[in-house]
Amino acid sequence: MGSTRISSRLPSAALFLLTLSAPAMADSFLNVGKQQPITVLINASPWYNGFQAVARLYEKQTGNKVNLEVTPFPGMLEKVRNAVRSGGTSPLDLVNINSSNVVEFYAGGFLEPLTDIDPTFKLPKQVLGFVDAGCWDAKKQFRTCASGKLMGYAPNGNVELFYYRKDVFDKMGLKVPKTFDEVIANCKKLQNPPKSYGYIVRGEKGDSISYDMYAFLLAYGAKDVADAANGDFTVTINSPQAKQALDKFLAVEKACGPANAGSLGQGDLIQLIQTGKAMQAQAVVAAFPSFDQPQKSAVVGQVDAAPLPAAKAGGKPGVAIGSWVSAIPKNASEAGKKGAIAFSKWFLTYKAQYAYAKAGGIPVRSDVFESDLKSKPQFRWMQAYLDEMPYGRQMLGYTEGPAVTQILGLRFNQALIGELSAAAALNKAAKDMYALFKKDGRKTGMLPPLAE
Amino acid sequence: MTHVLLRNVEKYYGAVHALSNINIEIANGEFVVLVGPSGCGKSTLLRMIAGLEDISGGDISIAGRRVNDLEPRERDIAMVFQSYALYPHMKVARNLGFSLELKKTPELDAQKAIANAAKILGLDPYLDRFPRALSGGQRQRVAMGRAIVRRPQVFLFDEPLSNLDAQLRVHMRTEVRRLHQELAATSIYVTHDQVEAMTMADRIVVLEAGQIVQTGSPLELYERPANRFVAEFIGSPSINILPGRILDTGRVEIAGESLPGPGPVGAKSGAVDVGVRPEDLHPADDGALFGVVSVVERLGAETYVFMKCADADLCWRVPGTPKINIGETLRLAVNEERLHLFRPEDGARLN
Amino acid sequence: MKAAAALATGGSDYCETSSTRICLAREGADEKNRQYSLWCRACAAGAPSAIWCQLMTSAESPAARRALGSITDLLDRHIGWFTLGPAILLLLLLTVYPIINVVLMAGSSIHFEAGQEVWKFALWSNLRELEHDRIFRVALRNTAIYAVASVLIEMALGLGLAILVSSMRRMKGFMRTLLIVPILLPPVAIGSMWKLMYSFDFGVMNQVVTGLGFQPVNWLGSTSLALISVIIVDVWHWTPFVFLILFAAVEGLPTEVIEAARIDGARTYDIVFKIIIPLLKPAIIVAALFRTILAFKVFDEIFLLTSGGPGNSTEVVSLYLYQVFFEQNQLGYGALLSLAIITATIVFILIGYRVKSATEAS
Amino acid sequence: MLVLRGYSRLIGIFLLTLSAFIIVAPFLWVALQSFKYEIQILQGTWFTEPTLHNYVDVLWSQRSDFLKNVLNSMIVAGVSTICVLVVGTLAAYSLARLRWKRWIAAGFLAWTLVFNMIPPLTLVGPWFLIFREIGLLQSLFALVLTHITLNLPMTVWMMMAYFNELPRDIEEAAMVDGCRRIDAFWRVSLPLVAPGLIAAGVLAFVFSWNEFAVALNLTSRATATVPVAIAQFSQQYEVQNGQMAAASVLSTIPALLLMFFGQKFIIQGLTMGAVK
Repeated sequence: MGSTRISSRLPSAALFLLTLSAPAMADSFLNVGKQQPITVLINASPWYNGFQAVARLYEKQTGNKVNLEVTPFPGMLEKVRNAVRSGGTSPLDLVNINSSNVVEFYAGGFLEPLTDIDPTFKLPKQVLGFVDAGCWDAKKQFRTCASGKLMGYAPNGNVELFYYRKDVFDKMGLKVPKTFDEVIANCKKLQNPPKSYGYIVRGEKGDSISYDMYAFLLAYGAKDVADAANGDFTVTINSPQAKQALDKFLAVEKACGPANAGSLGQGDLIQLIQTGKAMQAQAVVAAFPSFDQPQKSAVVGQVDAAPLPAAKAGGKPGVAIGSWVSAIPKNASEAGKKGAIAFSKWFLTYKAQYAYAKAGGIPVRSDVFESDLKSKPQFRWMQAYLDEMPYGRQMLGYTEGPAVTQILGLRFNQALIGELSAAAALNKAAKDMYALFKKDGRKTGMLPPLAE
Repeated sequence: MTHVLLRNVEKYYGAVHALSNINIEIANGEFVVLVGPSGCGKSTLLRMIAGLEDISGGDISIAGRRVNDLEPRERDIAMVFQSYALYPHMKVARNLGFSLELKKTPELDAQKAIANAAKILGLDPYLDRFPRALSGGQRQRVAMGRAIVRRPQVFLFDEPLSNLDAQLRVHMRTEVRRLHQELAATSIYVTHDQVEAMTMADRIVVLEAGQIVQTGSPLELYERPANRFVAEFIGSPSINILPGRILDTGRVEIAGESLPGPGPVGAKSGAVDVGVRPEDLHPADDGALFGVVSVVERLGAETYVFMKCADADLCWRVPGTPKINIGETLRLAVNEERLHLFRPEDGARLN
Repeated sequence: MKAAAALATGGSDYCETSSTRICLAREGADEKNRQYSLWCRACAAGAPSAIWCQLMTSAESPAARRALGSITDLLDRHIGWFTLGPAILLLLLLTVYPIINVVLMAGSSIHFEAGQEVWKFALWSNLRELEHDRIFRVALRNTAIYAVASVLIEMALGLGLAILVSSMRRMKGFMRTLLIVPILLPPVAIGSMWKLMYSFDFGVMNQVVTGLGFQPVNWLGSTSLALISVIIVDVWHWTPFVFLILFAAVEGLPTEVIEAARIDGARTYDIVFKIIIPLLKPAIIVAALFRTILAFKVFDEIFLLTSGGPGNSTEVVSLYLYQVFFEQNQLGYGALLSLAIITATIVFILIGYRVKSATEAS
Repeated sequence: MLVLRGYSRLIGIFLLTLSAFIIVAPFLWVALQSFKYEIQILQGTWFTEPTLHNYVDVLWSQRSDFLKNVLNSMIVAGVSTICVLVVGTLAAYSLARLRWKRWIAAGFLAWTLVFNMIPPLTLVGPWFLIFREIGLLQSLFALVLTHITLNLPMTVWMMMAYFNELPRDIEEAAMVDGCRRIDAFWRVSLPLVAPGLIAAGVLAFVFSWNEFAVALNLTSRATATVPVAIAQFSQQYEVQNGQMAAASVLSTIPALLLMFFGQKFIIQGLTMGAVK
């Protein structure tokens, strides 16, 4: 969802806020008291407008000021680094960091555990933890809430869903697939390039392909390393399960994808859905609202969502969590920290999350997913989301995460475009990862190479 | 035999009429100088002959061939520029031989031609230098050499000497003239310096404001200037112009004294400008002109005496170094037969 | 000297024809001669610029004149430092620390603990890593291909355009403005827009290709084509840069030299290759130099078009540096990579210069 | 310069028209996209009813500070261009005409070149620190300073090439006639390199106008420049092509205007110096 809806959607959001705030103000919004103004770093993203609407609502409710420092996506990382690394007081009080980069800030000791600022701070139990995304165990150097401290919470819970064209499925009498084989079976009927593509998955080198491949890897029970949580970084990416997963991924791409699958990025993929060429697809939930906007989509109301496919019937879908984390820099001012905590508490209430969802954000409270919203057509993805949540897995909870993503992103892509065989790609990826962990002094090892 | 012919040549820059109705015939081997004050269009005319400017009207032909629509390179001409326009990135030898290189002349012939030109101009020691390492005179010679090497139908010179110091200029003047005699090539030479024009030309074409005022040999121009402008432009020191009257009798009155006059005059009585060359004065006790000497310039071979007379500045040229002092009063007479009469309104010659 | 002497006789004409509107022009005409020397005397009394000069001549008070004079005297005596000084100062202020920082980082491994930077000497291990870095080598090769192809094409096109536009009789200024439109667009917009144009299914490029009856082309998705597609964008983007530099140089060429060549019998071809191009050498070198450096720094366009893929087919050094230094946060090794890139750029430029000189000599 | 006649002139005009078309067409295409809804852009539709929706969104949506961004960019690019022209041209003249010790000249030029080769990624961190230490962070002044520095190498090298093309003797003659060095520079050399000055100015302006990495780091929302704003349309998940096209068109207009008047200003300034 882009900002096209600023003209179309914002008035409705504002209207909604007005109707909601007037009667509800007195009782149900959390009272956080008077706070100093805070500055929140957020990137210009599909969920920005939802966040902004909620921040304005907060200002209105509490009278506390929230400055939104909006930055382009690549600016997010730089701005946080600049704010926390260079000493002195951070100009930012609350920062939003994307999933793969947040570990760097945990490990570097740049963020203040929320409970250190306010010992009473606790995530309401309805708030989705997104598998320990917001916790850090400094000793283990790993994201885990079992032994770690609460560093932050997800401002939005982004996962990938399976999308399909409901109208086409109904017309052709197809069933929503539960496994990748069913996906392929469906797509054989749907594939008619270049008019339509049976199933599209991102194949572009880098984050794109590695993130989308996790759905396959996790579904087939493959892992990147043996047990990162307990310090065992033995590389397992060239396991037979991983081979199965990659083989399946390649089979799907070959049978169902477009000719330029090897360069298909997030934007291209969403474009194919919006223009009605993609019959089935795997994409982030953040993209969903844009399928329903007439200005952006030729298939308004025709795309429906389901949980991702599994490896075999009755199997678990592979759900890689890619949530962002909102956290407070250690070098923020005391007043800023306090203000940020207050805002966070307020933000995580049901009312606020409900408003957030209505304004275009992806809420992080399960009770919002189970509310009346779920039955509204524009939130028809919520059920699939709820169904998927139990299978969610946080990937790469260690500092080498971004480097591993790049390694996998290159090797998978090489397999996809035929430069390497599946086995060779996995063996090479394993070697690269091994070298990486070795250099960092991790306890690591390797599986025997796959037969090429 | 006519070699270069300009017929009714016109030049417009937008609405500005830069040259109008230019007709010149130049014979084979003739050395013609286009002369006039700056802005008179002489350089433009030369560049039109060269093909560097478009011709707005009329025809130019060289050696019987109409060249209006030919590229400069197709006209078989050579040109020496005021700033020499040497190729700064080529050594002297290549500068000299560049046109031959373009014509794909065999290497040996080209070398011979270069050597020959270098010898004529005394450039041998500098063949391996870049133009920037040459003095002004040497550069000028290279520019000449570049023209010579080509053996063109016509040489064009665009004020080639004006960037040289006075001494070198006098020297190069004779040099150019000598070269012309050696090569016997048709040459058109543009200058604003009348001394150059007088000393070098077979024939001079005087231009003023885009029009030809007079064409003729240097002596013709000197002796019978077609109008006051030419009279003043040609000759150094400049001609004296005195206010006078033509009387009914055909006699001419200057400073209140009537003189026999220079012969038939194509005008009725009335005011007239009388031109007197500085050398056409002689001391005479009954002379009409008298005044107080203000400046005396002694050049050795001759002396210029300046005095105020009849509300005009008068210059008298005397051979040798006569004893004349500043402040002295002199009385001079004119050589009646050598008077030039001009109409005051437009300066046209009356006799 | 010479010019001055020349001006004594034919100054105004000299300036007219060499189209130099300089103060010397005044010396030509006798009447104005006096004005000129007056003005030059004003200069001699100490006026560094026209405005000051006018101030000077209108200044009533001799004291003020003397004060101004002594300032400008000072200026003139130390003109070297006054002219080069500001640039040196700026460079000292803003470039020394970053460069030293990069050099120090290149020999270290840096990580963060408890919010503090921890530096460790790691020059040898960084160097070893560089030695075995396959991707960097691939990226370097791609960058070299990219730089050679794009710079050569752009130089040829830019030079051609510069000469063509300068040969126009009117609308030169308009053409110059028109032809530099691509460099006005932000690179991020160029990347996104070309990605849209290259789009396999909907892009305007494939609309044209299929409209002509061919199969759609996989511009960005095929390993053999991706680099070429990216180079096309680069050529479109940066040819105006070369054009602009060379156009200014062509306009500054002495007209008479070219006229002389025309009279000497040079055809258009000869004038271009034997006169204009050799004379433009300084500007050509500067344009090529900075284009090459820019080519080695290319980032936004490729990042948005292909992210370096498919495979490693469009992986270039700056993209790889971005991954290592920025995404993976390997500050030490990343700094070493940037030094390696600088070295590679220098070597590349030197080789290019050698090749150029060699081809010229032969 | 070159005079083309007859056929070659026709060919020249044809080639020029063709290249102008090739160069301008993608820009026109971008402009065309700015009048379409996103879905029409994505589908590659050619003829649609034009909408101003993208422009409205870019200029007046709540998130947008576009007009402010344009103003910031105009200040930064304008001021830094003027400054870099002054500093760079003086330095270039100094190196081209004055007698500097070899190692100083070579050292200076090499340093600028090496600095120009440094990937901007490695520069922004230290600069962030420097400006924070002197309290200029998030100010336009800091950005102007960095842009002057970034564009200095190119300006110096370009202007040196143009100065070196000039014959020395014109300037020497002026000095013999009583002009000081600085007058010879101002009244003789500078007017003669006016085309070069304009080229260098245009390039410095364009590079400053489009500079992203440093601007992103050294500015805040209040001082952000146009490229930073435009980058916001290229998001993590998708590109907002319509808005980006509209913003690109909007950002080229002030740039073109400013460049146009800048050229006039330079030419006027120089002719004033030279003739009056």
